[in-house]
Amino acid sequence: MTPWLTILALVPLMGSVLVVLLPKSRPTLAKQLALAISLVTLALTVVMALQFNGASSEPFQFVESYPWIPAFGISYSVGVDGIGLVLIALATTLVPIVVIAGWRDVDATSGGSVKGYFALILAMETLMIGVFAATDVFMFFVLFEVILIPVYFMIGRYGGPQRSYAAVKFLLYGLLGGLFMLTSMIGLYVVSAQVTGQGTFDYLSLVGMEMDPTAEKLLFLGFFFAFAIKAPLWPFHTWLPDAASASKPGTAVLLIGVLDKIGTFGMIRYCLPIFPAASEFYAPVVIGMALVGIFYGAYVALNQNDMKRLFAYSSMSHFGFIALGIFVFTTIGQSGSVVYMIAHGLSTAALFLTAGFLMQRANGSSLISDFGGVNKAAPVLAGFFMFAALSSLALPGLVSFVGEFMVLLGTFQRYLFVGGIATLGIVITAAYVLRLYQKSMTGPLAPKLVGMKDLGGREVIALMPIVVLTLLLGLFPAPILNVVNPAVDRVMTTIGATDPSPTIASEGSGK
Amino acid sequence: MNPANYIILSAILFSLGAIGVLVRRNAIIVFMSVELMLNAANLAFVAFARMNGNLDGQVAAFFVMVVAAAEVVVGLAIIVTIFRSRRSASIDEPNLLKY
Amino acid sequence: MNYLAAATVDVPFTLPIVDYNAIAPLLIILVAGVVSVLVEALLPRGSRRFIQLFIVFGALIAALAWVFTITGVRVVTAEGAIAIDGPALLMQGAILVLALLGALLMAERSLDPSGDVFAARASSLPGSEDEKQFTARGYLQTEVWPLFLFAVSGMILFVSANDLLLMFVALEVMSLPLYLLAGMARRRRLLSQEAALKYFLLGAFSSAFFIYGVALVYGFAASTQLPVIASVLTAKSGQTSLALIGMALILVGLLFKVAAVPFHQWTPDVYQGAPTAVTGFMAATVKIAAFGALMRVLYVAFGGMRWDWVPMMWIIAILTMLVGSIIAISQSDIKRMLAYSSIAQAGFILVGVIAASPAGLAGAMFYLISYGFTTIGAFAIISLVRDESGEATNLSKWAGLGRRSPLVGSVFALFMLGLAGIPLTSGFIGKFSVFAAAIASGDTWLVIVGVLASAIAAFFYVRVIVVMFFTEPGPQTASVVVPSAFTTIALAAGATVTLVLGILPQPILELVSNAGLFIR
Amino acid sequence: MPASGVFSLIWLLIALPLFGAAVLLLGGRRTNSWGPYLGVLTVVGSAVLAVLMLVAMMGHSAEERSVGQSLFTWVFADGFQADMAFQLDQLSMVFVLLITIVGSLIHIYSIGYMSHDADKRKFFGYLNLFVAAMLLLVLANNYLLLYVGWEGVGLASYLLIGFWQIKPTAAAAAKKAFIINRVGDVGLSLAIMVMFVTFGSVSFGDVFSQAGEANEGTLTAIGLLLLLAACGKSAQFPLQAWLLDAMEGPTPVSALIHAATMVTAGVYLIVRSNAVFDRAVWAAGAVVLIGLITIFMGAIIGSAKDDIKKSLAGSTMSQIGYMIFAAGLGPIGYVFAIFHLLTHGVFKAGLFLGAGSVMHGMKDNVNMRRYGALRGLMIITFVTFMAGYLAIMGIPPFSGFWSKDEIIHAAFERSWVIGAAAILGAGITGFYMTRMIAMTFFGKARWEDDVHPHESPAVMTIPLVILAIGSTFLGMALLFWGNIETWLEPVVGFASNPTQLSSTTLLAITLVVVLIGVFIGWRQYGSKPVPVDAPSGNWLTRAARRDLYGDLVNEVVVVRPSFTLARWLTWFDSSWIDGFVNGSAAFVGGASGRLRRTQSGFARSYALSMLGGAVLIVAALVLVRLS
Repeated sequence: MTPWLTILALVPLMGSVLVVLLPKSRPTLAKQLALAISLVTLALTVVMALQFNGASSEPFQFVESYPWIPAFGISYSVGVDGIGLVLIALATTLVPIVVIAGWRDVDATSGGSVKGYFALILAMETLMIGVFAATDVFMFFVLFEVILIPVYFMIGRYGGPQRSYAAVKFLLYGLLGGLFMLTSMIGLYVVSAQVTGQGTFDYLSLVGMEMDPTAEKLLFLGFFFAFAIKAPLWPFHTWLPDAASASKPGTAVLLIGVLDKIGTFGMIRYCLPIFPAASEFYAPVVIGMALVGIFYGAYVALNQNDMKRLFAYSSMSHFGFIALGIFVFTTIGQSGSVVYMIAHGLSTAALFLTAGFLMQRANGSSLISDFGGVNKAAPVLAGFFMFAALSSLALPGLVSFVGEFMVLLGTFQRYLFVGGIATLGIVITAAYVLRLYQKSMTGPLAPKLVGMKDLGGREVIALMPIVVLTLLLGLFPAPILNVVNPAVDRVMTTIGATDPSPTIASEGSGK
Repeated sequence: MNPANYIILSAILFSLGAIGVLVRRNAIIVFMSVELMLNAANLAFVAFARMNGNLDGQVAAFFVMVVAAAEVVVGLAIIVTIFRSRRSASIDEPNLLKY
Repeated sequence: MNYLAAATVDVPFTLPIVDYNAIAPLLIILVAGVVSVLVEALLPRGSRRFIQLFIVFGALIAALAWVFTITGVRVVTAEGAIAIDGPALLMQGAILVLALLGALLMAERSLDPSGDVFAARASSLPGSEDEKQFTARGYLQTEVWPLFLFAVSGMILFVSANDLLLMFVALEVMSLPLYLLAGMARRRRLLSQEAALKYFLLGAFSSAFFIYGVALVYGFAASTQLPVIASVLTAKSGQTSLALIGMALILVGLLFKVAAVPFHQWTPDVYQGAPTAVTGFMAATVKIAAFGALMRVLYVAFGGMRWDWVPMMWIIAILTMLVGSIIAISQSDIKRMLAYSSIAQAGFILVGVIAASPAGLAGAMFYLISYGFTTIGAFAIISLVRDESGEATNLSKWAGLGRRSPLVGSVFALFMLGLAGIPLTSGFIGKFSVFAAAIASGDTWLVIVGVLASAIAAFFYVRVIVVMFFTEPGPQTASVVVPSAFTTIALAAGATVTLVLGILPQPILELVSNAGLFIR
Repeated sequence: MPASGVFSLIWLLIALPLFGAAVLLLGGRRTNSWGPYLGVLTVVGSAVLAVLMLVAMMGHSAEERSVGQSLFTWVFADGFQADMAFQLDQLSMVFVLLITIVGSLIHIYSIGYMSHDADKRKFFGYLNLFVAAMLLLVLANNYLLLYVGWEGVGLASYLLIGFWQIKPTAAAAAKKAFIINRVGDVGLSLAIMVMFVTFGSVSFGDVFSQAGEANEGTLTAIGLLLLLAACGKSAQFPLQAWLLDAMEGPTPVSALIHAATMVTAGVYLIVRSNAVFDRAVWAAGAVVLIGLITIFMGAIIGSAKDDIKKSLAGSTMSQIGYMIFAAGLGPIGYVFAIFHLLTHGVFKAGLFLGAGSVMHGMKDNVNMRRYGALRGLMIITFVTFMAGYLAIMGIPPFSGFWSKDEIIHAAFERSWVIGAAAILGAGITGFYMTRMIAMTFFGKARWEDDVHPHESPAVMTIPLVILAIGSTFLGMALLFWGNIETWLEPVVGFASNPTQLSSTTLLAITLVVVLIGVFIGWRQYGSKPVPVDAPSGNWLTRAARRDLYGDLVNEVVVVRPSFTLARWLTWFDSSWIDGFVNGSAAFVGGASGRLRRTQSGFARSYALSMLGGAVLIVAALVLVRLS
């Protein structure tokens, strides 16, 4: 059997090392190498995904397991289910896009090391693949924490004026969450040692382990806290606007588009199956947080004058939807959440990258008030911006709609009123997204933008795949749903949740 | 005389030494206060040796004396050095390292 | 008369049984120390350095090799005064390896333009004519080597002392040379001397507590041997007040050495004032030695009184973690910051000590080893960053250093991340081990405090990275001196171990858990 | 019935304009020269295809006229499935014809109207996108897919209203339209969810066949939610405010989207869901009420506006009110709702395009007070406009007569009160349309000096002529030749009760009321000179000029509170939530600053703390032991 996941993770890692080893005087070569590596990784992902058997009854595929730190029952174990697979695919898709889009983001004159930036991106790719592929809780945690470091450097070294503050805030917030998760994880290990006699971090052994209910609740909290910070859910979100506004667009794409998904991924992969009773116990709280987040994020976004901060708050609102779908315990909701994760990754990428191109043309300003009338001066840019905005507001026909609707439907299925209220969120989403578009793209051309150029070939090439994927998956989401649905079914079986059945059908069967 | 009284005496000596360390400024005297504390320990060792009926305590006292002598060597060297550079043996004066 | 008679009575003298094989490493270092003194006294100045280095490295390597050959030995020897067991050997080995790295740092001569980081003659007045002459003549310091060797021998003895009295002796053998070494900096002599004075006075003060505690325990148990104390404690379980007070005073002495709050205040001053090479050596090895002794005393002698000392140690551990982490935040001198960091780290190790379980012991030892390598590496780098006035330890001079010297910056960043306990560094596995042990022993809340303290601590480690990488280098930015092979080797070793123990810790984890428990 | 023959090309109906849109929107400026023709061609292609399908459909018996085509499973999860599948039945068919044929005409007209615009390919791309989305809306065989078309047309409408984005008002109007439509979409979303939770499916077939088993409360909820959706899309009270602003868009857009097709989607939705409304009396009642309110709101607003397009927009609201109203009447009304929708689609398109033609000749001035006496200068426009005028008022035998008369008739079948209200509405229609005609084509010329009115080119007038012919004859054609009642009956059902009044009496009353309206309108604006500056008018006029305060209400009730909340939350976020985060950091930092002072540098103070620590340890140990 080919060790697909290991190969997949190693390729960008080696690429990262190679890029670092290049001489400083050859920045273009570094970029080209990074692009080539990321494309190879993408190709490998595609080949791997084609071999994935959606109908398999195995919980994980492409499984590899080697002892790593046997002293603590830790192993190097990887494997993917449908959820992990699509998230890996998202990561490996976005990396080359970010590389192309960020081709000129860093140059030697601005003091940043070009090869460093691209090496960090590749290193991140490795970690992202690993974190979605890990089937050992410890390994997951390690990658979960380590991934903070490259992002920290990417924000802190290559970011905007507030980068130090943002980077430190990001790192400390993430570490704090991680440390609580560490405590819980150790607790889990200790419990597993008491239950099975042999402490283990193996995911499949931990799932379904009998635990003392109180302990389970406490352990759940540790994990959830880390994920809630990462995702970020209200009220643990304030690092995100700062991080987003201080980052380069490419960094922000990887950070919000992929990295933050680790939080929601963690909830569905770890919180629910390992702590089913606690998840159920805390579900109302989480749903409340998610619901508040949906509206809170949207309303705050309505009042932002900084584009990147706006996107950050908008993401927070979207993460509310994702968490909502996960914690309503319906198949549709959870499948929807996973689709939403992909969709949000794509739409975030589109938003940040177009906004990034726009900002480059306005001397780096990201203030909405500095823009206006772009539509006339740069119709292609405005067109992509429009598309990104529509993707963000979940226009039917785009993949974000599939995710959002499934989440809402799944929620509604379980909790009528929660679903009903959450649905109202789509109005405010439209309000802030279109307000942004109106203020930045329409009307007379802003003085700062006089003489601006429209998007060039490279920029269009970077954005086009996102557009195509968003549309294609919106109209034909089967590639995602085919692999995600079985995985979600498994989660539902593990936690012992059943979907509510339609009233008519249930009455019919009752007769 | 009850050997326990020697223990009390040693405790008093020890306390005196400790207080001496706290209240005196001259490094030499501070150092001597520490020596007083060591000697309080010696007294306790000897008294306990008597009470316990074995010689270990007495041996210990000799060890402590030797150590104290070594400490004197090192301590005086340091104090003298600092006296040479500062022209003062006050331990409050070297106060560059703080916070 | 009686006395005379007694003297003439032929008391049968039994030769004490000494397992020379087991204590050979100690003897090697001690003998080397003595030889080193003789070299210093007899040989001409010019040839001393080479010979001293030969002796030092030869002795360290020989002792280390011997430690390797006697792994698995578990004996109590020298009439019950010395215990050679798994943990003792492990910690001896660790001390020896770290001492090797420390020696490498101290042997470095290409950093300071005048040739050495140590004062040509420690007793000479800073800035005096005397000193200038010495410098002009190119006299270089070699007295540090005998002191160094004696300190190492003290440490080796300290971790295997099975008798409180011997432990006291070891404590002094270890400490006295360090007091002197702390005062030998070539640059910033006043700071160095002040450090030495403070270290000495407070060290002496703490050892007075220690020995008085020993006296009280002796009064209780009629013996200073740890296993005997333990057995007497179980026998006389009703009336242990004397032992209790004695233990408290002994702990004061030991906690002083590990730099636990509230006995920590010497640490920042000494770490900052002492020559950086000495600080690195001391930070790494004294911690191991002191914790080794602390754990032996607590587990072997006072294991039966666990319920007495655990609550107290809880409070001390919490205070140590929090105070160390919090004060470090506002430090602007990097050596001082690392001193507070070492206080905080002591707190984390105490968490493992408090677990009082095999896992806790193993975790604490792993932590000590990983901390030792990381910290020695960090100080090695500090010794490289210099400006015209010597080492540039103020953080403001580190601005943009990582951009100017990416390699040095990255390695230092690695050390900082290691100390912060980021996964894939040894610091993380260390923290994980002690926290795991603590939770398994039911000390969950202690771990939660530890976690909070780690988060606070992360801030100042990370701040160094911010300064090095995220700020633009300016005119005040210090430059990085290219070191000779000595420092380079130490640095490489520190970095490698920090990384390897983070990624593949299994061999060392096996080592620490196979070391087993202290022999009783 | 599965699709075969020409019906296997149902997907192509949508794909053709979609392809056009894709080419035009992705092709960029280089398509500017030939793009508009491609846009026209694809829509005409769809229209031809639609006619072919009509012919094929007429060849089948009534029961076999509904054909379905399923492409693939679209969204699915355990227990949920929505297919990418189409259903072409009699109802869809008439819509497809309306959309493609009127769409084609408007495309052709736009070639002339937009000939000078630099971004015309974009315009045609959007129009094509609209046609595709609208076709998807009416062809979908399940509610979720319908939703795609539903928002798709909303998007196209948004893009087209804001087509001249350089005008801030246009951009604002576009945004407003989208957001208000989104409120309606919430209704549709929730309706779909209720359907799924109730029936376990969202396809038309499953929902309608099981509707009888659901309890009335559920059906009422679905009905009301669908009504909310319809209100949004069809600009019915209380979500009417966007339509008037939407007139910022180019006039062909107003004709196609904001008169003929998209705004009628709400009617389609309600009629399509007849199985639900038939069993939800309260929901149907609400539909009638909303329809009635809007009839009058629209009419009153239309009577007061001086902007010709806004006046027509008010009229559109009012006429759609009629359709909604009819749809709420149940089986007696569905057919006529659709009937009126079709005739209205044609004559209102004609009126809008006529208005566009006038504006084209008047340098894009929309103020009717600046028109006057144009009948001689724009003969074709005038004549075609008159056809629409007569049609909308319901003067026999123009097409509006037949459809409106049937609605009024049906209203009387339900109750004379709503019947009377419907007649009154028709009277006001007479008033405002006469006012429009009088101000535009009669009276004295009130043009500004630099305006030189002229007739539009043939490419614009030919569609006008075709639409005028439609306005004249379509009603008769559909009623007598097309048998619209029997055509639609298999889908929507049909029932009729005799009324108390004979149809002749009703007809007479209606005509009299309309003529009274015409008379008042003529007396006010035709026989007297029209002042160039509007007189202040009475309170009703003033209110109507301000859209009956619709914007004010929205502003006060929704917009301002939202922004206040947004500002407050932003403040809360930075001062409290982030304040807490930064505050804890500052707290630790402050603690650090204070704690480091304890490190005084004096060895003796260190010794004191050691001694204190020792004492405390001893004391603690002893205390623990004693306790």
